Amino acid sequence: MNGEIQPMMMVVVALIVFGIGLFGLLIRKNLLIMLMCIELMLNSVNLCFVAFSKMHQSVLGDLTVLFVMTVAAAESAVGLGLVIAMFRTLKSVDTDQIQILRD
Amino acid sequence: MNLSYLILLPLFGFLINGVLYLRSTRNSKKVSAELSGGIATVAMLLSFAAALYNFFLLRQLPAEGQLFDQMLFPWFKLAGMSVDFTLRLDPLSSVFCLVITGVGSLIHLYSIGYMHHDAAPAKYFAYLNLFCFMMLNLVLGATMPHVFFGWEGVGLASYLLIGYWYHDPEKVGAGMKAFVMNRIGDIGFLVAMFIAYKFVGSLDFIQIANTPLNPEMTTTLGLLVFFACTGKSAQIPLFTWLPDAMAGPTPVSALIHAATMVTSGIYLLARMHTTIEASATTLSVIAAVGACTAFISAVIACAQTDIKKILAYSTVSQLGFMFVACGVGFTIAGVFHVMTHAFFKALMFLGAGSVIHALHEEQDVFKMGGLRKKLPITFWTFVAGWAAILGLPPFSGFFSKDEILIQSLQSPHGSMPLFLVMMAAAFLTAFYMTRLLVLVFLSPSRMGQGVEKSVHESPLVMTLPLMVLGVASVVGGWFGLPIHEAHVEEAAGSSGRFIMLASVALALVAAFIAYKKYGKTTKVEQVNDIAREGFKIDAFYLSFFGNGTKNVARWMGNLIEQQVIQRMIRWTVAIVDLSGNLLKVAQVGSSQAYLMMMFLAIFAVLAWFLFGVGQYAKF
Amino acid sequence: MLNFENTMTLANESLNVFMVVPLALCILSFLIPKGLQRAYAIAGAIFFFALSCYEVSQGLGGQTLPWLSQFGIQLGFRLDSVSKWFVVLTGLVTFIAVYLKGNWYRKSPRIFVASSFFMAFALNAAFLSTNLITFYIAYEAVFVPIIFMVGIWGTQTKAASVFKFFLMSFLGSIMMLVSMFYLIYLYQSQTGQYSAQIFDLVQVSKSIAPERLCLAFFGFFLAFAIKVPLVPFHGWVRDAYVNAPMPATIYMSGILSKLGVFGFIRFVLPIFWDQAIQYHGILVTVAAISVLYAALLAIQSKNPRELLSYSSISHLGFVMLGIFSLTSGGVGAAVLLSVAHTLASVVLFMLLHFMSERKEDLTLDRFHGLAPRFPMLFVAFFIAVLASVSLPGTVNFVGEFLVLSFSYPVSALCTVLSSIGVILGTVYMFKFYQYLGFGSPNPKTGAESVAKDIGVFEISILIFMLGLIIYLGFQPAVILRGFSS
Amino acid sequence: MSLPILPWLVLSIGLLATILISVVRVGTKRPAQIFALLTLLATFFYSVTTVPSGVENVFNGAFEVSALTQVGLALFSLIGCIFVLGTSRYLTKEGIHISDYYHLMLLMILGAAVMIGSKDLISIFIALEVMSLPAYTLAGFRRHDARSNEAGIKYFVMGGAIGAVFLLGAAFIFGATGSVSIDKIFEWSKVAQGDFTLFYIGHLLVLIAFLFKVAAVPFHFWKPDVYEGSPIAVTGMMATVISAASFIVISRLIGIVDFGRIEWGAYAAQLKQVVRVIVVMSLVVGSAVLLTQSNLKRMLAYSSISHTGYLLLGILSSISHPQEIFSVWMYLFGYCLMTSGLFVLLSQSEPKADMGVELIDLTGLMKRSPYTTCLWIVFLFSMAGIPFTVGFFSKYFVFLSSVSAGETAFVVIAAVCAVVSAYAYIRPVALMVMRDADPSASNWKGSPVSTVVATVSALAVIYFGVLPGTIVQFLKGVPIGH
Repeated sequence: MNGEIQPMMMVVVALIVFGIGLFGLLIRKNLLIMLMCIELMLNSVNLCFVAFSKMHQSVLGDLTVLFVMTVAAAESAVGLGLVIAMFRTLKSVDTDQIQILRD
Repeated sequence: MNLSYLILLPLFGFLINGVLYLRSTRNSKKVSAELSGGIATVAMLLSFAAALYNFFLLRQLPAEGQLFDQMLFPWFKLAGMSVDFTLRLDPLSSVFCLVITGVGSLIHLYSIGYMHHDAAPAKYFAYLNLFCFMMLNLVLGATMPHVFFGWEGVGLASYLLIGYWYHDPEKVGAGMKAFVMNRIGDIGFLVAMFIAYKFVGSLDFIQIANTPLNPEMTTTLGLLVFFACTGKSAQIPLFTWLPDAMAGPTPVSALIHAATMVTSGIYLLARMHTTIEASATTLSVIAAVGACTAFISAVIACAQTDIKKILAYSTVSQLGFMFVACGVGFTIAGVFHVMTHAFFKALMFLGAGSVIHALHEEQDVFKMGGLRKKLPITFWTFVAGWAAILGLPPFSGFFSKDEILIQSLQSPHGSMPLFLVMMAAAFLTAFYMTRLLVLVFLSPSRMGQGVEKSVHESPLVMTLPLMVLGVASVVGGWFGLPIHEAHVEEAAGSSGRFIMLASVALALVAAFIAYKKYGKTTKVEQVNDIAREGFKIDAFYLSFFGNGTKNVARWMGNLIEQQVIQRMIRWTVAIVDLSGNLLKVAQVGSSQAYLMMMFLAIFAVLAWFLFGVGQYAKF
Repeated sequence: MLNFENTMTLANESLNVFMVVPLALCILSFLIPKGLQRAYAIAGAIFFFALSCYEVSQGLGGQTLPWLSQFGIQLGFRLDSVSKWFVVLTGLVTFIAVYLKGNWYRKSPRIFVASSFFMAFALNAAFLSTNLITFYIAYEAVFVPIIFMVGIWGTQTKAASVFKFFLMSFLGSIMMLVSMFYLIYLYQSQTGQYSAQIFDLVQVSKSIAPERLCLAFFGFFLAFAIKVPLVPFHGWVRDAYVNAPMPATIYMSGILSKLGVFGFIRFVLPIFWDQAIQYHGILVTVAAISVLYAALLAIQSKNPRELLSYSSISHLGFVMLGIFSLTSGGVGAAVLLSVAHTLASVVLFMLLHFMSERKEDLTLDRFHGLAPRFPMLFVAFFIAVLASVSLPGTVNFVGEFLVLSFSYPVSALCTVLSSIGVILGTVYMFKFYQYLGFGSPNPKTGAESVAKDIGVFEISILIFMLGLIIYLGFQPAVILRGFSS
Repeated sequence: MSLPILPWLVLSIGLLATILISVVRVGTKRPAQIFALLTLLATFFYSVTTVPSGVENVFNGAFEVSALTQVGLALFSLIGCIFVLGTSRYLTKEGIHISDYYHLMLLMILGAAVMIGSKDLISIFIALEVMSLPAYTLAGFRRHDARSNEAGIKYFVMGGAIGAVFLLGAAFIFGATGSVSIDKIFEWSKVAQGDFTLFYIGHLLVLIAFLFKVAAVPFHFWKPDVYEGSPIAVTGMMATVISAASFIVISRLIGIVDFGRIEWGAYAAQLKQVVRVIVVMSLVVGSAVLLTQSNLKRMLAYSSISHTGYLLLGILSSISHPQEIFSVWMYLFGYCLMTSGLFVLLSQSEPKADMGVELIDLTGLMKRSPYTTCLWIVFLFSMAGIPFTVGFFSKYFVFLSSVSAGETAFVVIAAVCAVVSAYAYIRPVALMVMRDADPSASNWKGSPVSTVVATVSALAVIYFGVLPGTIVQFLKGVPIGH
């Protein structure tokens, strides 16, 4: 009422962002964009943590965000490495190229 | 009194001959018929001596207690069922023992000559001794399982001897048929034993006789026992094996399929006569079956051309007479007829054997004729047998057969229709027997040139038994049975005397007709095919039961086993395989498809969950 | 109630001999050179058989060794009047199995000998265990050597038959295992402790409402019905018996089937007495169907081994009829008939092996006329056939007669129907014998023409086995004594 | 001096030392291998010699040192040793025998070791990523093989997404309870009132993340593909270390709530339903699809899916009967033992270029190398659960526990599936024993060391199959955290 954003609203926004990330992950064929979508999902969760941190008046959530960001960075590094390796072999970063393993 | 020698001697004979035979197969030296036959015959003669000795010892016992039990060893004992291996000698079994060992010894002796040229006489004599051992067990056993032991044992020996020349599949088949039909009858014996165990609690004959049962069970028990007897004694419906059993050596036919084994049905009925006679239904069934068998097989016998087949059907017919005696409640008369029949039928078979031997295995009566001069001893002894079976006084058959005829009318269970059928059967008997005699011995010769020249009378070992049996056929009926005397006077009533005269007259008429018809025969006679083939009963059994079983089995094998059970197994495997392949479909290889499915699953879980917990959370 | 367990005195404490000796022989066999394997195996098997007989003659007994006692898995062993016969038979069958010559002594003989002794070990462990889990383990362990035997030395379509055998048996036994868990759980929920000892579980089953044990009963029933086998659980039998090498067939028909019989006696009847009474009608019907159905299949079969395999099913149907009579007499008779069936079928398979060594083609659609060429062999064969059709004078008759006598009072119809199996048995066994033995000998070719009759050692084995059949036929008290109380 | 985290420290220091030595001695791989081996041995030694009797919380309750975690670490380091020794020849052959392999492997083990001790959702997440990131890398370690790339990327994409799911769940739990510490959440659950919906969702999401790691159906799609594409040594580590660690965490996450309380009854019932469905699906898919596979690694993937089913059955019974969790530990122990042995044997194959090891390559192995065949048979029998192998007792206790927990119907389903999968395990045995070698079958040649390692594993499989008493007794006595 006083103009301050309600924590639950933040959570809803975070969920929407999560959904966007998920949607992107599911429909985009480019691996780099998929990587970014995963980052988006992780960041939406960060938003969540912040919101709940605010709700509970606790710093735990804020702290967690820091950890998550670190991990996300490491993850994208690994992911990029894998994508590069793939590009070297297949000359492509399209997920349609990687359907050899099946059944 | 020691009965063990009685049965052990043939057993030893069997073992010695068996070992001799097996040894001969290793060193390929034939054991001569004289040696093996000598051993076997001596064993049988000694056994006969023991039987005779025991018979006289038994006679010395008081009339009420003429019974002797000898327990050899306990057989089996389990949870209330206890059976011992016990030999029991009483007047009934002693008569049978005498017949078996007496006629048996003669036939053993005869076989030495008959089997002289056989490849392995030791085997033959081993089987023959085995048969006698089993037969003695059958008549001496004090309990049903013990009798069953002998019962199956004689069936086995019969199988082995019918299929003795086993390189001929037809003979093998005949043996198999005999054994299987006997076993069909054995089901009756087995179930009778189960019933006896259930309702009497013991399988000892005395216990069974002394324990009153309710009427249904008495009837059932009696009928089951009778069913067993129809198998062993070749009565309707299980009589078709006996004519085929003639595939065996002729002495075997004489011993097993005329004198002894086939009469074990009568023995069993006599042994269990208390139970049998306690039920009028059982009695009438037995009498009806016996009369039908007697008549039908007599008709069939009239149409046969094989000398042994004629005798075989005659045996079936005579057994029918005996069963009628049992069926009208005069088992004793049946047993008496067993004894006389043993003499004259064994005699005729041996005579037939002598003829066949002389004619080099020729069995068709229309290819014989005029043998009276060539085989004088055989002829005259055969005539004695013929007179006996016709029931001409004073031959033995007259006493036993006429008593049966009289009883079939006069006994409380007898009746006029029964009597008339029996008279008809007696008439036919006289007819076909005369036909046989005439065709073989009296009519002009129809033998081939080569055969006719080489015909000669058999050696002494073969004619001696013929002569002994010929004498027995004449005098065998004069003394009656030791257990029998009480009934003789009854037979001498005025109507009885009339029946005697009538039957003798009838026999003579039949003999005359046969003589007129066949006395001048010079060529093969055209006979009714239906009758010759035994009214196709055998063919019917073969196609209905034999092929029926085969077809059911094949149907089971193809349809149930292959199409249902094995297919069920295959289908189970196929279903598992198919479901594996179906479940594999989801594994499309695209990571985004995987992600899609995973997240759908997550949403599904969450949705279901929230809904579900909401349901629970209400409380 | 059937309880053989409590009335016995425990004298014999050295039961582990029954397991240790075959296991030692199994391990030792890897050290023996290939050429000596057969001699080693025969000597070892004779030693083992003699030792088994000696130990059994020392009296009944029981022994419990700790293993996983905290979970209720002890090594509990007990030699009672049921198991002692099966233990002796194990020794005997092992001897016959390793005695037979064949390609198993040419191609990796070590594995064959080791498998045989391992089989003896597992069988004895199963026959002696009083602990359900120990029993189950031994019961499963029996698969292993069979799989090896069929797998390595079997014929043509061996793989399919191994799978069929293994999967069906495994399905049954794992259902039994689940049922065992249920029983253990019931015991545990009542007393707070784990126990898989049969005595404890019998107590539990008595204190539980019968309907709660129905499914567990069917678990056990399925396992043993597949093992015995009872129709319609017999799908594996024909292929396994036909495609296995002869020693494996002898094991399967001679003693593996008895494992199922034994399981019914040892476990099903004491624990599931109420259920057995409840489903009595079904049980006897199944047994009677087994007798008739298998006999009919035997009649139509052209392959001697197939015929014998169906005849085995048929005879085991009689055994099961005895057990399902649910009387102590019936059970005693069933044990006697089991012994009888083992002796007869082992001899028959052994003779069939001797014959197929001498002549390749033994198809039962024409007469082969072998009897005059191998008289000794066919005399033995004939006696074995007589035993198989349970002619009086053989132990098979006494067994079958007693089984039927005891089952008649409780189920007359099924008993009478089963008796028809006796006729059918005569038909197919005699057909079997006649086609092989009778008729005119065919012209001989090649190696066949030099084939000789069986030798002295074979004859003495046969005399021993057939002598046993006949001796026990007149003195079945040797076995029945334990059941008279 | 008492330093509860000593084994973990040893492992971390060893990891650093291994990295350092590679930096110092660039270009040779031998030192890294030796250091990795020494590190693992030392870790194993310290973890088995210092098993505590109780539960010690360190780092402010964020980390737990107990018999369970200690034995878990010992097991992981043992598996590490097995793979370091057993697969070096394979790695050389594949051209991936480089120092980095050992660093990543040690890092993965460290991540797993930390994860099983973590009692904080955040440290669980970090440990999870420490374990997963090397795994993604290792999966794509055969850089020039498209299949390996594919495996790495698939694993990474799905793993990354599921990591976000875990984190979202953790956030929801944090939102519902105001804490990320498991102990504190447990305390909360004892007294909490009101609407738990947020917690339910969070709890389910974190559980699902780990169900993904253990490849429970329907979160199993990555497994067959990744298994097939990854190098055998890596697949082996994944199958054992990651699965085992994930199951320990699953049991911890299940115990996060005090199910004894009446308020949680509905939730427990519902959770059980979910797990039941997943159990049945895992068992059915695992064993039915197992039958249709011809690639050995794929087979092992489906086999591990079916093993997941059995393990979840144990977890299921532990929801209401916490003391039955020991059956899961026992199963994991046996599973790790036989799976690592099997992968070592698998690494002995010499596959044709660019092709996986097919079932057909096993034909006639009995003739070619009887000894290896015996080892194969031991492991396959153990997989099938034949007595006298540890696999039997693994199934034994899970089934017994589940029957005790009243899940008899599911035990019956599991038993039927066990028969189906037994068929699949016996089939290779049949190929090896019954058939003559197929001309196209590939060669099998293991280094003596790998054969020795496999032999030792096989002996252990048999030893614990005959005498499981000690280990079961020990696992039963392991104190249960929550």
